[in-house]
Parts: sequence; C-alpha cells; structure tokens
Amino acid sequence: MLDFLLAAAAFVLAMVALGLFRILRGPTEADRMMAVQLLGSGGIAGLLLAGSARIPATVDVALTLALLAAFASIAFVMSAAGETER
Amino acid sequence: MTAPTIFGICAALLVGIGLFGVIISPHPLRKLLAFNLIGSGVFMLLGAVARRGAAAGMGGDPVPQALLITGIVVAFSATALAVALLLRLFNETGSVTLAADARAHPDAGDT
Amino acid sequence: MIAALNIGVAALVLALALFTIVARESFAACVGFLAYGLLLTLVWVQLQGLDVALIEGAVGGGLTGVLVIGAAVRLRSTQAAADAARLGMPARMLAVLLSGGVAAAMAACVLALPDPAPTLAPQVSASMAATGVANPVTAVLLAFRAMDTLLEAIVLVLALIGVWSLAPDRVWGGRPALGYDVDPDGILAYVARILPPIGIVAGIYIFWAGADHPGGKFQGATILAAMWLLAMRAGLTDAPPVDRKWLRLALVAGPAAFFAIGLAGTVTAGAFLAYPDGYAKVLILAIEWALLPSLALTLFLLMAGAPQRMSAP
Amino acid sequence: MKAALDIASVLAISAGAFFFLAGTVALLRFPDTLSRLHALTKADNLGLGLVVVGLLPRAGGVSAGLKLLCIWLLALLAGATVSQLIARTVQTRDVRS
Repeated sequence: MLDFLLAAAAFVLAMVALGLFRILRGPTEADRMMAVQLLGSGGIAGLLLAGSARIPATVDVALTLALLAAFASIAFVMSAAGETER
Repeated sequence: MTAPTIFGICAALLVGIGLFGVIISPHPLRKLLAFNLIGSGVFMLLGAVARRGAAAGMGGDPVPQALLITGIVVAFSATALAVALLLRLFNETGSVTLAADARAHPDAGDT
Repeated sequence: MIAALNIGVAALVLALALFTIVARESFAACVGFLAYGLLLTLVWVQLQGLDVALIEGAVGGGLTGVLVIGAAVRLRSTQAAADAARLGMPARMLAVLLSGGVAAAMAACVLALPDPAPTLAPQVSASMAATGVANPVTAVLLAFRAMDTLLEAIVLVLALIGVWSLAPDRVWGGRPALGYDVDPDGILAYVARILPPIGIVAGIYIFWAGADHPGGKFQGATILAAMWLLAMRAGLTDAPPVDRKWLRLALVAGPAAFFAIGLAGTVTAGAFLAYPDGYAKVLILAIEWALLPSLALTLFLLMAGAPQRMSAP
Repeated sequence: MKAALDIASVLAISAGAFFFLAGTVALLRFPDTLSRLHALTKADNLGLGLVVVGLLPRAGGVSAGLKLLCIWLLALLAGATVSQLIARTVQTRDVRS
C-alpha cells in the first residue's frame, strides 16, 4: 500500500510538472496562473500521498500549504490582473 | 541512494545554478531571485546534514533544523528589504540599473 | 520507490530553479520561483524536517513568492533595459565554469560527509525533559539556542526599520502600499471575508501545536500575516500609518518581553536566557505568546513595504 | 474489512490521479485559454478531492480526517476564486482587443 501511495504521489507530481510547461509557453498570463493553480493543488495532493501514511504531521503541513497557496494564487492573480486593467 | 545524498547533491547544484544566475542576470530582481536560490541550496544542504544526524528517535538533528527555521525567516526579511530598496530606486530614477551612465529621471516611476 | 520519488522531486526542483534563472521575462521567472517554493515544502517533508516544511510552505511558497511577483509587476517597464545589458558569450562561459566548479566542489563535500554523522539529537533528547516541551525543535529554539531566536526577532524589527526608512520624506509616517480597487460585492471581497477566519484558526492551531508537535510561532505568525495581507489587498482593511505609537509598541513588545525574561534569568537562574527549575515550560509559553503578535505584525508590515501615501482613504 | 477499505482507497486515489492526468493533458493540448480553464477547474477540484477521499480511511483519527476535509474545502475555495478571477482577466482582455 505504501508503495502504491508513493507511486501515486510521483505520478501526480509528474503530471503537474508537465503542466508547468504552460508557465514556459504562456501565451497569456491567465495560462501561467492556471499552471500555478494546478501546481498548488497537485503539490498538496502529492504531499499528502507521499507523507501522510508515514508522518502524521504532514497533514498540518498540507493545511498550511493549502492556506498559503490560496493566498498566493489570489494575490498573484490580483497583481497580474491589476496590471492589465490599469 | 538515501534522501540526504540525493538532496545534498541537489543542494550543491542549486548553489551552482544560483551563482550562475547572480553573475549573468542583468536585472537586479533576477539577481535577487538567484541569490534566494543560493540561499535555499545552502538551507537544503543543512537540511540533508540534519537528516543524516537522525538519532534518539528523532527524524533529524533538531539543532540544525531550528537554525533552518531562523535562517528561512531572516532570509525572507532580507528579501523584503531588498525588494523595498529596488522599488525605491525605481520610483526615484525610473530604472533599476546601477550603471554609472544611467541618468536620473525624477518622477518617471509615477506614470 | 522512495528513492525514485526523491530523485524525481530533486529533478523538478532543479528544473524550476533553472527556469527561474533563464526565463526571458522577470514575471515568468517569479512565477517559477513561487512554484519552486511550493515544491521545497515537499523536499523538507522527505528530509523529515516537518517544522522546516511548515515554515518553508508558509514563507517560501507564500510570502516570498507574492513579494517578488508584486515587484516584477511594478518593475515591468525596466525589462527592456535589462535585456539590453546581457553579458557577452565569454563572460557567460566563465560564469558556467565558475558556478559549475562551486557546485562540483560542494557535491564532492556532500559525498565525503563523515559516517556516522555527528549529531546533537541525543543531547537534546537527554535534556528535553527539563524544558517541559515535547517538540525538540521548539526546545532548541526557545531553550538551548534561545539567543539565536531572540536575535532573529530583533533582526526582523531592524529589517522593518530599514524598509520604512526607504520612504520618501513627504510620506514619512504615512501608510504603506496602495490597496487595489476591488468591487465590494465581488468574489474577491467575498473570499477575503471567508478565508481569514479559517486562516486565523489554522494559524493559532499551528502555533498552539508547536509545543508538542511540529509547528510554532514563526509558522503561525506567517499564516496570520498572510491573512491580514489578503484582507488588505481586497480593500476590507487598511494598513496602519507607521507613525502610530501603538503600532511601534506592538512591534517591540514581543522581543522586549523575550529580552526581559532573559534578563530575569540572570537573577533567578544565574545566566542570561536561563530558566529557573520547574518554570521552563511556563516561561517558554509566555515568550511564544508574546512573540506571536509582534512577529505577525512585523511580517505583515515587511510584506506591505515602505510608506507610500499620507491621506486616509 | 481492511482489504475492502484498501481497495476503496486505491480506486479513489487512482481516479484522483487520472483527473490530474486529464487536467495536465487539457492544459497542454486544449486550443484556447477559456477551454483550458474549464478543464482545469474540474481536474483541480476532483483530483485533490478524490485523493483526499482515498486517504480518509488511512487518516488515523477523526481530527486528522477533518483536517484532510478542511484542506480540500480550502483548495475548493481558492480554486473557485482563482478561476473566476482568471476568467475575468481573459474577458476584459477579449472585450478590449
């Protein structure tokens, strides 16, 4: 079971990593934002899959990450959007 | 390979990448990012050393881990100070270069 | 399987670091840096540094990323001048050689680390009972290496003084950072009302758990600062003017209380920052409670930046 | 009982991983920004949601399980907000150009 969880974590992270090509290619800022958004939730999923079975406190780390990733992506979209609307 | 070895080598490469960035990036903000990469490489190396010191039922040596927490927060405060410096320079001159031939344009940043 | 996952994570971290360096636009580089910070959290979990993972997730993945992205947006017009100033090929080759050499030397050192590794974990474990806390990192931060933590709290205040002193004379004593024009009934104002209460509970929980489990005041304070910043960005609240007496008192209250308890130790326990027998846990908790609001306020104001305007909105 | 829970976990986590795969494929292959956004929101919410569901039986306690659900709800809230904001930036840009 642990091996399955680790493999799932690796798979999710690999998927998210592929999605990061959108940061490279763009073309618009909205696409970059989406890649970061996917990385946020994929990173949390990978963290939970890789850690929560072995180390219970990983859940707290994921909780912090969920809060701060929410904050970061909202602030990020605001600064990018604020720029285009000015 | 064990986790400390993998991430120790990753840390060494991060320091190399960061150093490269500090040298070649012409933009000060990019230099700042690169400097942060060097910093996180050093932190990661210390983290690998802490993991190697696992003993007495602890997953890692708590002394370097405590130093890391201190270090990460101080690195953030230094980054915030550097960003504030850059923004002030930009508001003052309209550019962020430190080159001697750059002319000052007051108020250029307010547009 | 774990080794494969670790190698994959390390490769991803390196790829994002490289992207941060070589990306054409500063904005894209900063986005890469934000993603890099998020991934480092996973590295810390794999290295069994849960306390470090918490602070990295909060500071590296959150605050620093938002800080540099905000700066990149403001500095966008300087991109062209920077592009024109790129180094020539010979200088780039030299830079590759130099940084490659440094990385190779460091990697060689990593491979030559002594076995068995030196560790202070047994000493910490042997003396931890005297502190009354069950999280060894908290014991180190507030008992065995309390001097570091005290100086760190002071450094944060010094950095904030540095940021404030960058304000132009005409707005000295004013409010930092302009808010955004946000529709008060829009989605953003809505989420800025929903998220901070959850965040405050989570921040206090992480802080509270810190005595016995991974967590603590730095991690909690960072979450609190981020939530306040979100409310400010959404226009629900404003940053306080920096010349307010209460603000300055609140900023130094935490480090001052820490320092006072440390000084009291010279009388009651015979050394600076020593705790008398049996009172260690109470004093450690007192220091943590005193530091939390000051740290949250300092981190928030560091993010908000130098004062920029005088008038109240 | 334990075997049944394990199978349920494996199924839910695999489904979650599949949604991440779908989200990535959509992000890379779909032709325009809005259709990418449409696909991403599904992948995002369901992917993490199914992973959380799959991990719930293994959470080892009610409070850990509640924290897992909290994480998902937070991610939902953030995802919904961010997609709204992203869609709005796309729209304002399209109207203007």
